[in-house]
Amino acid sequence: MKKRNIILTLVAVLLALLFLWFAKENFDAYKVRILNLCAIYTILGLSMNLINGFTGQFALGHAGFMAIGAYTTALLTMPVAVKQQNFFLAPIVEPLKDLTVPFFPALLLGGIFAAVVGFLIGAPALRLKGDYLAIATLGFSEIIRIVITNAQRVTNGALGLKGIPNTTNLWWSYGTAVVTAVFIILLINSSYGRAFKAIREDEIAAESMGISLFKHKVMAFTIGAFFAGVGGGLLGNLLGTIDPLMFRFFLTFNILLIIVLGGMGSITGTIISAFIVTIGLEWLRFLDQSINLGFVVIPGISGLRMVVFSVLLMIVVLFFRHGIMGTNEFSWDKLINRLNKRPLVKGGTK
Amino acid sequence: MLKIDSLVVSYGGIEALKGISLEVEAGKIVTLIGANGAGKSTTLRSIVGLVKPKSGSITYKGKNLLTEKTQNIVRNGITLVPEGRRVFPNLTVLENLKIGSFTRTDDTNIKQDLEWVYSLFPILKERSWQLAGTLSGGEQQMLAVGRALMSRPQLLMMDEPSLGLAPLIVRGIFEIIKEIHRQGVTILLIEQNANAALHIADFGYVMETGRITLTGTGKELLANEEVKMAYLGKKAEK
Amino acid sequence: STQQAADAPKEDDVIKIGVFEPMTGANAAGGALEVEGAKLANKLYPEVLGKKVELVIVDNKSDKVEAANAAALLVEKEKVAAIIGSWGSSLSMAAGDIVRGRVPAVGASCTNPLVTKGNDWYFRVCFIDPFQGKVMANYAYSKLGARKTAIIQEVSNDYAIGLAKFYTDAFKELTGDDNSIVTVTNYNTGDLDFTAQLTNIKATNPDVIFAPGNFTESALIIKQARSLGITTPFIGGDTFETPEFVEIGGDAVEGAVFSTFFTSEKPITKESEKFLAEYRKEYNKEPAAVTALAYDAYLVILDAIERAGTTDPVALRDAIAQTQGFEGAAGIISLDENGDAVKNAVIKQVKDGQFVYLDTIEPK
Amino acid sequence: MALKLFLQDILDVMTPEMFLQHLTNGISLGSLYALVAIGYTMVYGILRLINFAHGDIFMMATYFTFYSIVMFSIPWYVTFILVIIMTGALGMVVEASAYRPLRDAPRISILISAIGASFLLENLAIVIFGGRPKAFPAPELFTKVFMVGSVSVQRLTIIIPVVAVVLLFALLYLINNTKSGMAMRAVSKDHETARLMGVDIDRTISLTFGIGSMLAAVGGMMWGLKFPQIAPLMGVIPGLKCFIAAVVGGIGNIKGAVIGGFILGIGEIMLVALLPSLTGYRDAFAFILLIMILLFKPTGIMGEKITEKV
Amino acid sequence: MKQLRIDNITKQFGGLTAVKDFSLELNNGEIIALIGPNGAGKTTAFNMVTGVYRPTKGKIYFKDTDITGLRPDQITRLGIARTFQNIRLFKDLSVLDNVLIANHLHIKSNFIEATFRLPRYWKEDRQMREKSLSLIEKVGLIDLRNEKASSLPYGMQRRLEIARALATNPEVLLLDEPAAGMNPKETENLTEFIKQIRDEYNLSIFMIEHHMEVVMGISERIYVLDYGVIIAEGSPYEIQNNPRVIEAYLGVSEDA
Ligand SMILES: Nc1ncnc2c1ncn2[C@@H]1O[C@H](COP(=O)(O)OP(=O)(O)OP(=O)(O)O)[C@@H](O)[C@H]1O
Ligand SMILES: Nc1ncnc2c1ncn2[C@@H]1O[C@H](COP(=O)(O)OP(=O)(O)OP(=O)(O)O)[C@@H](O)[C@H]1O
Ligand SMILES: [Mg+2]
Ligand SMILES: [Mg+2]
Repeated sequence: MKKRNIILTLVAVLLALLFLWFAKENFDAYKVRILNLCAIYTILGLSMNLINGFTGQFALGHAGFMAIGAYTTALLTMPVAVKQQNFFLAPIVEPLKDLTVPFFPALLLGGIFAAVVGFLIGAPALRLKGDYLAIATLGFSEIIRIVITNAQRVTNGALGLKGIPNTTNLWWSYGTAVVTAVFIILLINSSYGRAFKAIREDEIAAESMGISLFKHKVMAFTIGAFFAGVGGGLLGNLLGTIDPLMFRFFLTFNILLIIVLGGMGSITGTIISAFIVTIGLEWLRFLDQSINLGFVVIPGISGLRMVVFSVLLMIVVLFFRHGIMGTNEFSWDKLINRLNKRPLVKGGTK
Repeated sequence: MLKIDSLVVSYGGIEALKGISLEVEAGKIVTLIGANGAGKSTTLRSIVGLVKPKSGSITYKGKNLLTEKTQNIVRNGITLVPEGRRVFPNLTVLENLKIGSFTRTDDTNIKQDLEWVYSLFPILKERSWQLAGTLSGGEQQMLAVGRALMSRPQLLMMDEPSLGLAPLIVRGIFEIIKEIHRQGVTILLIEQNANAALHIADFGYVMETGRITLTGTGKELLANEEVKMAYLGKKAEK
Repeated sequence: STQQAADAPKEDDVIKIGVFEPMTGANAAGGALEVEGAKLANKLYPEVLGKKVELVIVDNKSDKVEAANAAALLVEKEKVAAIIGSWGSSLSMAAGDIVRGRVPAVGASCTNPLVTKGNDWYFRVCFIDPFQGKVMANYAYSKLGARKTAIIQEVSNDYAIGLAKFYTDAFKELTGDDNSIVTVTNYNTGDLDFTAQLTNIKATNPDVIFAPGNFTESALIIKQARSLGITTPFIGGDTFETPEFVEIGGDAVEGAVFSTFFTSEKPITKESEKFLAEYRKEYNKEPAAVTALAYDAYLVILDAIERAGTTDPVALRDAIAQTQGFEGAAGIISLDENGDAVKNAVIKQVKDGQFVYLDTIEPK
Repeated sequence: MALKLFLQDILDVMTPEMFLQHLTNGISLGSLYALVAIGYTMVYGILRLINFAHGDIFMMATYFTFYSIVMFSIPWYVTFILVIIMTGALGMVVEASAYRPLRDAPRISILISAIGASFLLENLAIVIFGGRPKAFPAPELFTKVFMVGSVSVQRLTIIIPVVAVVLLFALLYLINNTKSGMAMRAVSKDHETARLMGVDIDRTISLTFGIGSMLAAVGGMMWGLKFPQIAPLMGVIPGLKCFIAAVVGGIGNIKGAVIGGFILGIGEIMLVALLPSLTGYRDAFAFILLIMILLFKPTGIMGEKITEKV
Repeated sequence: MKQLRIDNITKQFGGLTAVKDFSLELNNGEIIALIGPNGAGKTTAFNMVTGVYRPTKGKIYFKDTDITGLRPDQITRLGIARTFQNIRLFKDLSVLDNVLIANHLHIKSNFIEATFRLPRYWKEDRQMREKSLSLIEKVGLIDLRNEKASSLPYGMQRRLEIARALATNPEVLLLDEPAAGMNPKETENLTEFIKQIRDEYNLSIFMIEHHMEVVMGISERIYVLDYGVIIAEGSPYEIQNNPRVIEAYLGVSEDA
């Protein structure tokens, strides 16, 4: 039983690798970009799911952590000359001016810096609960953005940054996504993960079982912030340009939407949903353009795409209230059983 | 008055009721007893329309209840004291009692009934301005019973009304049941304290894992060996 | 694939030009104005090199990530020959890395210097902030005789802070007084209440108030200033020139002065006249400057295709880069080494709810 | 010492007239926040739902007003009543389509549905009304300015607080002293038990939404009078600001919303007034205020203490 | 040495004094009970001992260490575990997970070790599982270990709550109305079960209960609380015959 699953998993991974290699060689830049985004949204969704889905803390600060990761990575990887060109209104502060480091350490530092800020925010904010926590974290994230807007000499303010090296490619984004997924899966299935879930289920009971709420909430929040920072860094280096407006709270909502559609507390759900949302939104673009049906041409209505997207979103929420996967995970056993149309044997060996 | 016929209820895949039939005659006290998870609460919840049965029928005074909404069932004179108290924590004790009479329009009688409930549970009067959420467990239970009485039901269904009450109050609760029964209210009672329940009941049903396994008058069931073994414990054996 | 084969020859008869604009989200209004211009141009000039020109309009949702996707879609899937857009410099910048080396892009109204800097595939038909800032500083100094300016800028808007910076530099130089900018106060995109900033400005008693920013906020600022009893003249940038600025501002914006790209009163070129006439006919209203600019962007591309005789990206890029003295609707366009247009600026004023021409300033 | 110097600095610049002007500005803005926050908080208090669509219903109300006055030339006093009714109906429609089907769903799904409804209204507005802003037709009656000493005051500055306070008391009466109000409060905690009391929860919630949306309509029209500019996304910022005001005051608490609105409005103005160099951080102020208050009083100024009995 | 010593604690909620000058001692290996009318303040007293509420006044000692005002998790770590009057299981998690979670407080590996399953964690995890399974076995839930906690019948949930509390390795166990919602038969079994775990795990047990069969059957000493004040203390026999207790709580003895 178990062996079969391992083999199946290995085969799947191999196929995925082959596909990536094929995509990298043969897909056009547009498709590659979308695939990259799928992976980046997966990372962001997973990190948010750790905080919201698994630990049950309704936090909406993701855009802020992404901003920190994106700015850190960008400022550390941009060539000196490009930085000079960017900061034409006010010169960049000294230590950053001549500092460039390779992508990987920069990305890591972006994550770490986001984690540090996450820790500083989480320590006081996680005393709050429910909607209060949500609005406070949303507030912190907006404050981060406003500080970035006003810190002209560090971040170039509203002008944003341009000419960030386009280092992010399929290997980087999928590599990171896999690392993130594996890390989070292992984490939530460890004793710490169980403690997170206990907090989600019942804080008072968890605390009475000797679990320090503060320590574990802050831990989940900080780890989530780390991966959000990494995701932000990847995104910045994919786009080649960032500015503070990118990181408005809409961005957080987008990620929230992904995890809710996928199912709060489901890793596979998040991954599936990241792909569906990203690709689906692009696919709907045909709605904005005029559609030629051969005999008539329906003129495109700009904005119709977003109307349809919102309607679809509502339909999915209305009909799959627990998201695509609920709190379940994909498993080979279930899939095979489904395929064989045989009911799952209850209490079977795990 | 109330008639249930081969009722089947399932939660997801699990069948909680596997086709039960029972009847409550007007003016009687009927009790349902059974182990944890037998499906007692599910039965009551089906009657008031909080769970939707898969099949079977429930009729009240000849009217089909299955198609009715909960609020209309309540308006028809059926009241449930739910399992686990379910007081409104953000309302005061007084408001909780008032909302019990939500469907009534006879204002002066409501005032009288309020005094009546206060006299049954003096502690509630003491706490009338306290938010119900901060009451002790037992106080909340009294409030839940009092709230149900405020609606002046014709059929009062109680799901473990003595849960968590001090012995003195438990006895009081059974007195109250007898008292409102004397006033002509029909009662359907679920009790873990099967001994006491069967003592006051006209009729009883024993449930086991979604089925009714025994029926009889209160006295018959009290005397039944199986019932003694399974539900009444040592004391009854003595 | 038989399908494709049948379609293939048809494809060759069409040259696609991408229009990459925000049609939803925060910048939807600006995007719509530019789309109008591009569409009108396409209607009037539907062919080049004997082929039909087709516009492919994509929505970038006022969102940087979407903008990059939209640009990639134009380049890769639609295989456009060139791209017009976008309103909003930050959105244009998102397309920068995507068009580089693939397809030339011509911005209409994106004035942030970073858009074209270091990217020889991005051009624009508008002048950039430094020039506009200088023009207004000059106007304030010499025409209004101002010696003290208060600035209220939209700090989260790259356009506004750029303009403010260049205004400040120029004004300080003109007055020779480092304290001639008496106060710089900020607001954020979407703010509605400016009374606190304005009350502070009032206390500094400036000769003129420079207010670069979005037209909606600017109109409200002036309106609130007037109701606080501030009578100081307001000056600003090209964003003022939208019908909404006057509609929302009402009486309050009477007398506001701003620099812009062209005027309908004194058509600069023949093309201006044509554009005006056609636009009025088509949309039954007065055009905004950015509409004319988007129109010009289309024309510049078409002109370059004609000169290059091909839509080969490199050839087309080089042809665009060589644009000199091209007569557009919004003035005569010559592109400099950065790909930015060098052209006259026009100064206008709001009078009786209309934009009235005051002066033309030549670049030096 | 440094603080003293700093205060001295402010006092040097700040004349008493200026201070009064700032204060007037603050009250004017704060009362508007308060007015909109009332509707927000009321819906929240009853449904325990951050109604993200509230700001968009508010936006719709301003468009209704625009079309009624500008396109159909209906006099403003008739328009105001019409708009209140129409917006109330719109709110009920939104409730019936986006929230009612999710009555027993997890809270987060309802939240997403709310965000979806908000997106939908915004995008519909863009498609129907166009993305470009329009000028709100403000009757001069409301916007006239008069001078009190050297302080200029708009008539609205008087009108809005009065409207806010009147609505506050009306709403308090409705919620605390009527049967529907009691039903609303019961529904807010426990749908199932409320049903057991004979409360028709669908009707109650629909009513709540209707009233909340009518309040949004009043807020929207006042907002339009003060900031005469309407656009499809105009509801986002008021939505957020007034939500903050509601949370500062203790979400769900109507009096708190009014207090929160005033604190936020006056605070924002005073920040810019006293610390002009920090104007770029004005929006951050709202959040900093929010966070400070929550850290010291985790349920807002007047918020009910959540005493979860163990 | 006393396992638990409560020294004159008082708790006020606004104007209401729920518990007033309450003192109590629990000896090693003892089972004691706290009874009293509804709303007397019993649960409140528990909440103060376990750190859920902070006493307005007074001190609480666990084996001579002052634990007043510590957080619940710190107190549990020291060796006091509890169950709740209204069952508070981790509803959506399995029976096994519920018990495993209660082992977490003793874990020495940090989250990195745990995530990457480094040897120390590997060992700890195995021990946790063994211990949890044996506890589950003990409370008779072994066949249901993979079921969701919320799908268990009420009585089983109570047992699971006790198993979960035991998994924290307590020396003192606080049980808040363990027999509530059980029928007399089940109550009898529970009584046996409590005795059994006391002996097996060498516990001192402090419980609140309204079922007199349980209280009188197993407690060595009983405290009676009324309106927040101790009105009696003594052996079951003494309490049963104390007129004040009969008046306030038990009522005239009649066979119920
Ligand atoms: N919401 C639910 N979801 C899934 N299963 C449920 C749900 N409610 C009850 N059940 C299951 O249905 C069965 C019957 O439950 P019910 O609550 O009716 O029993 P009961 O006789 O009232 O027991 P108790 O004495 O514990 O109150 C049990 O197996 C229970 O686990
Ligand atoms: N958080 C709180 N806020 C206000 N009052 C409270 C709070 N918690 C408890 N009380 C009050 O304190 C008193 C004691 O409550 P407690 O729960 O300790 O009673 P109890 O003895 O456990 O009763 P029961 O046997 O009914 O469970 C009650 O009157 C209750 O209303
Ligand atoms: Mg039950
Ligand atoms: Mg208790």
